[in-house]
Amino acid sequence: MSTKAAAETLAACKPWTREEIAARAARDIPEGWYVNVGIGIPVLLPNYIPPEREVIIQSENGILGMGPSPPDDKINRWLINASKKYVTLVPGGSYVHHADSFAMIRGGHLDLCVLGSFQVAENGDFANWTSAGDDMPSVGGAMDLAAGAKAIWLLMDHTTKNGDSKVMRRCTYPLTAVGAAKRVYTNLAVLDITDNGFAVRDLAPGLTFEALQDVTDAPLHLTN
Amino acid sequence: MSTKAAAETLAACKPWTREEIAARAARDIPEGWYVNVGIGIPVLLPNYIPPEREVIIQSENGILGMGPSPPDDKINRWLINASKKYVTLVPGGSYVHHADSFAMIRGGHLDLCVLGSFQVAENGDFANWTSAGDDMPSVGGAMDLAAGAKAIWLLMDHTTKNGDSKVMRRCTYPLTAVGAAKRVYTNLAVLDITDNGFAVRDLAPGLTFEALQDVTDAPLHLTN
Amino acid sequence: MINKIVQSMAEATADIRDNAVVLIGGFGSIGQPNALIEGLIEQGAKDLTVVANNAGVGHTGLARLMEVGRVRKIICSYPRTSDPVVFAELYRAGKIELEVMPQGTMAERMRAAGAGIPAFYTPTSVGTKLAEGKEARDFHGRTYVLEEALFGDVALVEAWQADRWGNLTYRSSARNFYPVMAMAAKLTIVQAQHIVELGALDPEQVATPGIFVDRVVHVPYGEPVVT
Amino acid sequence: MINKIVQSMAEATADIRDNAVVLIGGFGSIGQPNALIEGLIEQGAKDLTVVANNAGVGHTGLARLMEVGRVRKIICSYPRTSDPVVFAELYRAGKIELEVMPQGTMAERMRAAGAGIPAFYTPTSVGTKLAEGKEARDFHGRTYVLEEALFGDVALVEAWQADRWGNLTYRSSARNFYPVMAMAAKLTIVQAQHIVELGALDPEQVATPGIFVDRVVHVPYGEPVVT
Repeated sequence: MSTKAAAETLAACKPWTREEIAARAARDIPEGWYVNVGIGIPVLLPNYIPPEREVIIQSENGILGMGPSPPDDKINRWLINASKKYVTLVPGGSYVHHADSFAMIRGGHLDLCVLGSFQVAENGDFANWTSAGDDMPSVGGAMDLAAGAKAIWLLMDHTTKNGDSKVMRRCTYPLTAVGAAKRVYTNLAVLDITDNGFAVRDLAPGLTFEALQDVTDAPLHLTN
Repeated sequence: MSTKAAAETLAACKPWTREEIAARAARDIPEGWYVNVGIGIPVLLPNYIPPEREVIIQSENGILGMGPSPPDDKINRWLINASKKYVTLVPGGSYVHHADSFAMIRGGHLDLCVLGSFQVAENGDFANWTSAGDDMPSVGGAMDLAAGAKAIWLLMDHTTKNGDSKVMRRCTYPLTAVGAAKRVYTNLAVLDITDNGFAVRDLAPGLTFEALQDVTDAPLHLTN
Repeated sequence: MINKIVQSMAEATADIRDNAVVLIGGFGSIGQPNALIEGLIEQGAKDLTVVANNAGVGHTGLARLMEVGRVRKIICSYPRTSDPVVFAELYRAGKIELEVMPQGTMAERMRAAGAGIPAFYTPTSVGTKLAEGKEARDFHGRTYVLEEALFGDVALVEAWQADRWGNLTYRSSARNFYPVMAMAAKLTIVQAQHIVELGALDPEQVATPGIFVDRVVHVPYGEPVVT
Repeated sequence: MINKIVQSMAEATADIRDNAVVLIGGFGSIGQPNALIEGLIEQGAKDLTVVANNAGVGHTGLARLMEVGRVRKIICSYPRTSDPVVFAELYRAGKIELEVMPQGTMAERMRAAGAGIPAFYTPTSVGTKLAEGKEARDFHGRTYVLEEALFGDVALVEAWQADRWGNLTYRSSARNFYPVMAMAAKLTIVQAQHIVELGALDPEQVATPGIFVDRVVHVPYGEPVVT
């Protein structure tokens, strides 16, 4: 892997945008799931859930049934999401305090948590809270979500700006959780994490399996 | 101690009735205290708190700010106390669920819990949930209350129907809690539990210290 | 569209298996899910372990479930209620097991189950018969016992209002164990006095959010009768 | 008559001592008890340990408390907010200590403190840097770490409505940590937008019962500004 290889791979295909990654993941969420979305690309996800499909979004600061951003003239100034942005509550939504909110999370009641990540490994480990040189590590609710949700999906770029793979044999950054991630949506591919490691579910338009492997640290497999 | 001694002592004085025991204890509760009252004599206590004195009664089934029994035509059929009797909620009262109710109790937020008891010992141990031959031991919330409230007062008869002392050197029944009781109101006396054991605060009308000692298993002291 | 409201008691009680741990709320006669219990009797599951505060009153509800022989064991804080005749008879005949547990410990163990806490320490019962055999440990000079999470396979809930997402409110002291039982069970089944439109419940006042609820059946039985 | 409502900020913040552990709720800019923090600055207590989700934003509230040199240590889940300039500067200059803790663990540790639970096990952080040095234990085949109760000497609370018994409601996501912080502190001080008559709050909707509240001061500051 190198900056050059990565650049060539990216040039040869049409990588998904952040919005397309979020939309791709949103499409895979069944009706009725309770889902927490983290900061980064995941925060875009609720915008892409088909309006006829009811998916209930949780925000760890005590909101169950979070709706989209309000128009400027309809802001409730006491209602923000985990990214500190104004949001709305959908009909059927409710408020709880922080300990009850994390009881939902830790207690395994969320069907899914969608997080951003710095790195993910073929054993499901992932690292999204602090890098080696970070002097102000900020974990927020990521470790609770990672330990508690029934499934963790990661939405992230496939490589760093330098072309280094973020899809690894083993994470090099401090872990958020051990063996927790189940699926990864990157700008280049959709990967399942199986007992045999990463299995490719989908490729960005124009991308080949081999070109994806060229920019990926971990060995990739084809889905059966 | 014997049935005869007890009978003589009781005949020589004017023992307090259950209502008088409850009233005597009620008089000693300062304004602003949060108080749980158990089944038995304690359930009478709220009736004797002076109306101008605000004392907030908790019931472990999720009521904070419990009021007296309602008149027959004003019963809320969803509102009962721990003794399963209809009660009311006072203005300023509120409802919580059982885990939150026992969080109040176990977390040390109640100033006082007033319980009935089979036996109490000079080290503050007491036994109020099951006797030796009881095949259906029923603890309810007594152990949580005993472990959690800032103070435990016991309202009880001084002797059994057979004249045996219930105010003991050591309890013989299975304990509810170790060293928890702080004060005892019986039909014969008011006793503080101190580092030196029972100290007599008050005697029933006509009763002497010596006559009380005659029907009491534990050694008694005079208060300073 | 998410719709947790089912139209029959058979749908409501489907999938409850023999040997299930069934959490049944209510305190005294208030908030007893008697219609669901009747449904469970009809459904037929047996060898049940029931977690409830009391061991049934009279011959209805939980008492009836025991009377028809479906309960192998009861875990409760206070079996000795005003009229536990069914339980007392079965228990003295050796036909039902009893485990007595402090009421607050019972509530907290279910809250722990729902909150992903496998075990916690509590001061309740230290130095008593009920702490015998339990692991004890000191923190900051006081002794506590270890208690594990108490899970249910099923919770039977009686609520005041419910919507199609399973959001619930309760009424007065009928709230009791329900919010924690709904969290602690794999399958939470609700009988509700009132079914309301989605959005009709005040979001500040939902006592059990729908995330903890699987099925709701409309049972407008009216007022409870204290027995 | 019980009356927890005090008439001045000086009364509200009396008795807060140097070295106190101060619990400050709010999440982002929502529900920050900024008037109480100003009162605390005026009051003068120093060498404080603050427990809060974030490490202050801009130059107001908690950031201001740090800026004037009253905070020795901050325990939080997410110091890296949009504008943690005050904290960042102090921290990089070695003038303030930082302890980072998972958000749910922080909330649960305070709930435990309020609920008389000295310690509990949690799956959060197992196998990570934040579990280093923590006691680990397996239950039913999964590993958990032991976390102890987190007590406060003082909690500073921002509420929507309050009555003279200290019953509180919050508004939308401004509820956040407050109900557990109010339970976890020895002294709970509230600034409330609205003071209402006793009995005016719906008993089904009180989010913090007055038993957890010591003092209330009326601060009708209007709407929060997100920074």
